[in-house]
Amino acid sequence: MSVTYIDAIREAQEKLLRDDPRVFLYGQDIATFGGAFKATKGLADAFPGRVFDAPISEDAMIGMAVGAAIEGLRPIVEMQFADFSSIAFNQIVNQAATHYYRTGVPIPLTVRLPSGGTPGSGPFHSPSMDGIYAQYPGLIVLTPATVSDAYHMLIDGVALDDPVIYCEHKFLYRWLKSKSINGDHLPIGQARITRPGKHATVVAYSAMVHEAVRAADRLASDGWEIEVVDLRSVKPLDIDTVLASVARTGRLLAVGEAFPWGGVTAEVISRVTEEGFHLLDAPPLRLNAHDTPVPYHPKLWAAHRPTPESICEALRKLLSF
Amino acid sequence: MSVTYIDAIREAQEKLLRDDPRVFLYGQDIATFGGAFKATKGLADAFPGRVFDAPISEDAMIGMAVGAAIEGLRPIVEMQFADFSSIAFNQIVNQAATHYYRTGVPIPLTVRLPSGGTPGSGPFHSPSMDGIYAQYPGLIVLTPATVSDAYHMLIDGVALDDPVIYCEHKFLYRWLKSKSINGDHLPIGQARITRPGKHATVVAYSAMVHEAVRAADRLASDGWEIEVVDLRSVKPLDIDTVLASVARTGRLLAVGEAFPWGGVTAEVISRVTEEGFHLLDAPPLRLNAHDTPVPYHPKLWAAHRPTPESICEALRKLLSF
Amino acid sequence: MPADSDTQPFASGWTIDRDFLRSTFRSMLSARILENKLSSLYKAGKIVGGVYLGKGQEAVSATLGTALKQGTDIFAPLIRDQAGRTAFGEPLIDCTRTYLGAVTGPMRGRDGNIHRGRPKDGMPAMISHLGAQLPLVAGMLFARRLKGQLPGVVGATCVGDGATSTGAFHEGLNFAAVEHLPLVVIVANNQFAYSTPNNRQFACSDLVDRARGYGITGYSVDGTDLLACANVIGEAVHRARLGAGPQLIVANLLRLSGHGEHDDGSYVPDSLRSGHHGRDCIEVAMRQLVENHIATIEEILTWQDETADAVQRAVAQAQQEPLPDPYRESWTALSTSFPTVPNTHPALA
Amino acid sequence: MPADSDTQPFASGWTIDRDFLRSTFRSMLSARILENKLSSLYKAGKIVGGVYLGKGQEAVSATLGTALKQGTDIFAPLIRDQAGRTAFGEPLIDCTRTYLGAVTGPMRGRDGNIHRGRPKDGMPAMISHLGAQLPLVAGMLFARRLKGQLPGVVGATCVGDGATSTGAFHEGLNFAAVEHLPLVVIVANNQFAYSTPNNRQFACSDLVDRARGYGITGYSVDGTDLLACANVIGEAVHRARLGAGPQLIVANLLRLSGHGEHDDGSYVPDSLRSGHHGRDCIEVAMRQLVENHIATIEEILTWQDETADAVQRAVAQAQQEPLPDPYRESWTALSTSFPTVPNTHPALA
Ligand SMILES: Cc1ncc(C[n+]2csc(CCOP(=O)(O)OP(=O)(O)O)c2C)c(N)n1
Ligand SMILES: Cc1ncc(C[n+]2csc(CCOP(=O)(O)OP(=O)(O)O)c2C)c(N)n1
Ligand SMILES: [Mg+2]
Ligand SMILES: [Mg+2]
Repeated sequence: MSVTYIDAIREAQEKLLRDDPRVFLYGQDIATFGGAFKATKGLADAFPGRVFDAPISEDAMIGMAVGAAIEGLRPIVEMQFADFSSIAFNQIVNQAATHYYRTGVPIPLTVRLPSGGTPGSGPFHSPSMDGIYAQYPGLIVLTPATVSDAYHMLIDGVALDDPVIYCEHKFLYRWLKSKSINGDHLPIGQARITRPGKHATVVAYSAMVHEAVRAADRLASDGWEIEVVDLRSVKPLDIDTVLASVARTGRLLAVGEAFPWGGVTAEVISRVTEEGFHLLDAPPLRLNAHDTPVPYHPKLWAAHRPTPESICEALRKLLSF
Repeated sequence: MSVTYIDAIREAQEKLLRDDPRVFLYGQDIATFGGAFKATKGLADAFPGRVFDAPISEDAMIGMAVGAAIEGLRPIVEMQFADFSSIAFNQIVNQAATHYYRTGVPIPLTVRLPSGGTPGSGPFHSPSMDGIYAQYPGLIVLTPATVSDAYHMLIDGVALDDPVIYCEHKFLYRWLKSKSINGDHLPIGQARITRPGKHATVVAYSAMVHEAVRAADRLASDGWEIEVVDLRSVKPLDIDTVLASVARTGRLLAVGEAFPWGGVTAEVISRVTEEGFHLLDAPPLRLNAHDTPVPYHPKLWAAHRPTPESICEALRKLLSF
Repeated sequence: MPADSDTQPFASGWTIDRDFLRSTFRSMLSARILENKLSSLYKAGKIVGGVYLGKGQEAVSATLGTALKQGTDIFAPLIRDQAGRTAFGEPLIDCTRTYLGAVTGPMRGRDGNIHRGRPKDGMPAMISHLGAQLPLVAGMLFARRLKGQLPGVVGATCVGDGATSTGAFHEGLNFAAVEHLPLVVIVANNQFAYSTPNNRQFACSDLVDRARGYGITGYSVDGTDLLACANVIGEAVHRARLGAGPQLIVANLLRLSGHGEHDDGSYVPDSLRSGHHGRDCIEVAMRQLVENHIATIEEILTWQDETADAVQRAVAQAQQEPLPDPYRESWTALSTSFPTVPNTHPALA
Repeated sequence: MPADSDTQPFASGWTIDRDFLRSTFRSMLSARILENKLSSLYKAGKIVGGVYLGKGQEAVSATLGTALKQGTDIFAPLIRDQAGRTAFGEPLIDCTRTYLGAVTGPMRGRDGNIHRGRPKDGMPAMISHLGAQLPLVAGMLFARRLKGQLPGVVGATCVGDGATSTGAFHEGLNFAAVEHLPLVVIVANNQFAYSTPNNRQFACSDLVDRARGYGITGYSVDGTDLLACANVIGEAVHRARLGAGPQLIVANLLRLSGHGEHDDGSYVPDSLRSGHHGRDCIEVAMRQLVENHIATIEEILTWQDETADAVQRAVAQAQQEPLPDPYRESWTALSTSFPTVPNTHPALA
């Protein structure tokens, strides 16, 4: 018996619906159909009147969920793909994110964003919007990389009183399997040392954690011990764990699947250089996707984002300083 | 006779309409009324059939402008306030920005964003969205800080074949005056050394350039010579000029008015640490706005963004390493 | 969750009584006097940012506010709804504190002017983005249904003619229609959106023609006529309360001020100002009240004095109160506080 | 810039001729055969991502494509418009190259499947976000007007029932109405948006009821009936060309496939499938052509063979062609290239 990442997301929602009467699910095709990725399969049947199909109105979907959150409910809204949240952008960044600061009334809304690339998904079904939403005050941005995190962080995220952007990686949906849904259950806001090491630190999140681990495995045969830190949440960002790791390794590579300007890797590096400059034995490096839309063709797609090869290459450069 | 920053924007549009029959202006209340900030005053009269009032439909405004750009025209779209572009977000980042990569047909569209805070403008009429748009491949993001740049960069931006996000700072509109509209006319993509110095480099853009210069002036009385670099465009980012400055000063402070997570200051610092680590004699520092919506009250607003005082404080810290 | 009845219009049994009209009129008067004061404060430089008035729109707004029940219903006011706010029960002091930025106000200086509310008391605080409150109110109603608290509840919001062009308006209204929610939307068609006239905003002959496309009931009303407003808006609210689904009311009138107090509204042609839409609804209402023996001139003058006093007091009080202090400001946009985390390195664990 | 005539419907003088129907039908047939092939390729794992078919919608789509003039008009196809694309003149090879990701195709492997187009030839390449092409086509028409090239031009796009719920649809159609642009919008109401039925999408009795709210002409048509489509869609295009402003056509039909080829569409009830909407428009059209002596069975069989050949060739050719090579990819999203700048330090200048 194994559990996939998408199973974990489904299980978490099932548990939330079971345990918390304030929770309801809202999204396109999520009721009878169970969602484009089947993340809500069977839940409409199991929880009548708690799972609703939405019209193709992303802006209204979030607007309505903010209203429901004001009323004390805990909506979980599924965007069919992360990109479609661009249509709900105003409601997310201006309505939901500012509400607590302005009125003192928090908005316990969770937006599920099926994120990241898969072969053949193309420019509009692949981007990672973590670094966009994290720029806005008032949002929490979660980026689970493991089956257990997918489960626990969704449950913990829904329990938070603030709006949560839950970035679930589509590539991990069925590819990532685990024996059990229960891993070490860290709190939101805490990074994880996924793989201990001593020669360099790779900070990654979401699907890139697995590519980083692969790269680290390869370099291990050359005797390099690479530490991989999984950020888990990109806002809040657990810079302490990153700094502690850099303190041990003296070298930092930040890897992300998002576009290369700004974003998580820039935030990590500028925080580390500001707070831990003296810890660095070499220039901190960054590796992101190319600065183009995510291409459709699998060959282009595979080269658009960081790969174990390109991570190894960056690490070798880092280690050679 | 003096020219204000908003005069320069108006003059630039007048010149563009005069010289290039492909240019037209589109936006809410920009025709007879001349725009909420009067950036298009008199232009509808002077150029009949070239300046149009739009319905309150930001998404359609950009969608239509992309269509017009496909047809070879050069629309300049005024958003009434930068924040309202959140409603056009999909058309900007998914339609306009991806078009050239996908189809080979460039989109010479300019979106004017009245950006940044002024006292009493509050959460929805103050944000700076430069760091949001710069994350997207396919967009050029300009942030003029001077009267002459406001003029030349709008003209040069409209001449580019790619979509340009032109961030004009509302605080500078009438506050910033210049003897002449013609300053040194640098090309887009090149930063400017606004104030030469040798002890530290402050990288800033838009309204923050002036706050940085003020801070530098104050520290001058203590004998510190602070170099101020005005990025002018945040994408492309002229890291060479920044590196050359850091090579001379050994110290870097990046200042921005946007929210503190990610954004321009993070991009600058991570590019400098990656490419010029050895140039740094001290940890590079960052100064941004607070991580909350931009507050309404002038007292809160003034403290929300970097000030000459907070820049001085950061510089003293930087110089003390 | 009770099934709502069908969307067909029906005789709702709505009637207006004396008290309704008297109360509505008092709110109209109160708004006018308060807003005149706000305008002076703005012109004297005591209010920073902007001041946005509802002059000429008081009959529409106050009728809606009076027809709604504070404590039960939801009212999301927009730019020109001072009268509706007062009628719904918002204390004057919330307004003056917010405009003056007092830290004691509901927005604590963090947001200003018309961007105020008390969401937990059924009055959401508008964001600037037009149309955005529509789905939000619909969502509040949706939540009430899920909580089993919908029967007898109405949610309402106002927008302008310009706001009907937003995608948010469309998506929100369509959502409310699909869910058959008791949402009342008033479009105050004051002929202009800022400076933009109706003919650059829409091409239908009457915005009420939109109702059918959503499968909801639509009404037109003369927004300068209190009795007409009381009839039509009252009826619409009543029907929504009885389960007839979303109601769209288009009120025709004119803004008797600039867009904000920085604007002289000189783009409004004199012919419009001197025409029917340009009537001052307060004068019309006063005449209606007196002629129909609902109130006497003397009573009205007393109300006027009482309100003027109340406004003075609300301004004076707010002006004495503390302003926000950046050094005491928490500078956090989250209600959650994340503890700094312990070192998690396995080797150190 | 010529003033367009008013929005009133008028007798446009549109008549269908034999050639129109024959040509439309050939495009329908071609689309069906091509799409069957695409489906097999997908199921065989030769196409990555997804395959989205227009089965059951060919009459509507092809009629529109035939009524438009390539080289003059604008056509922005959506998900289910293979037939319209072919009718408008898109070569089969553009389709197969794009689905197979060949670098020779119009999207050069950078985008795939239905996200293809040749914007400079009047066929914009759709983005995924539903509704987004509406304002874009309107903008192309707006530009034609500014260039003095609008008279006689039509711009058209198709959307589904689900896409009518988007803000983009509303804003785009309203803009086109305000500008009185010759925009033809077909809503292919195939009863479902992915799995979501009409009653979760809108509450009006017929989507055509929306037309009046925009002040534009609306039509309903049986989308399974080629003759009806030719009449109504032809008329609408013709009227738009003559200056009657935006035209909204709601075509009622059923999607005869899943949402994409990964989906079996099992949520569509049998009663719908076996009802009138479930008729296969190709069978209906074939009968109509034969019964009205517009084409013979023999001709149709020949067309079928010719198309099957053409499809085979287009697939075979695309399969032989080079795929994109990440090492040759330019990896730039801008057409501008910014030179690296010289050092600008004043001390060094
Ligand atoms: C989405 C959006 N775009 C632009 C604006 C700027 N703006 C504020 S009020 C206004 C005019 C509103 O007109 P209308 O809806 O008719 O209301 P009125 O002011 O006439 O009451 C505009 C354009 C805004 N607030 N929201
Ligand atoms: C704005 C937006 N939201 C969600 C989607 C995901 N999506 C793709 S097709 C589809 C259903 C479309 O339904 P409809 O408009 O009726 O067209 P049909 O597929 O039935 O032809 C959805 C929800 C999208 N493409 N765009
Ligand atoms: Mg108005
Ligand atoms: Mg459909």
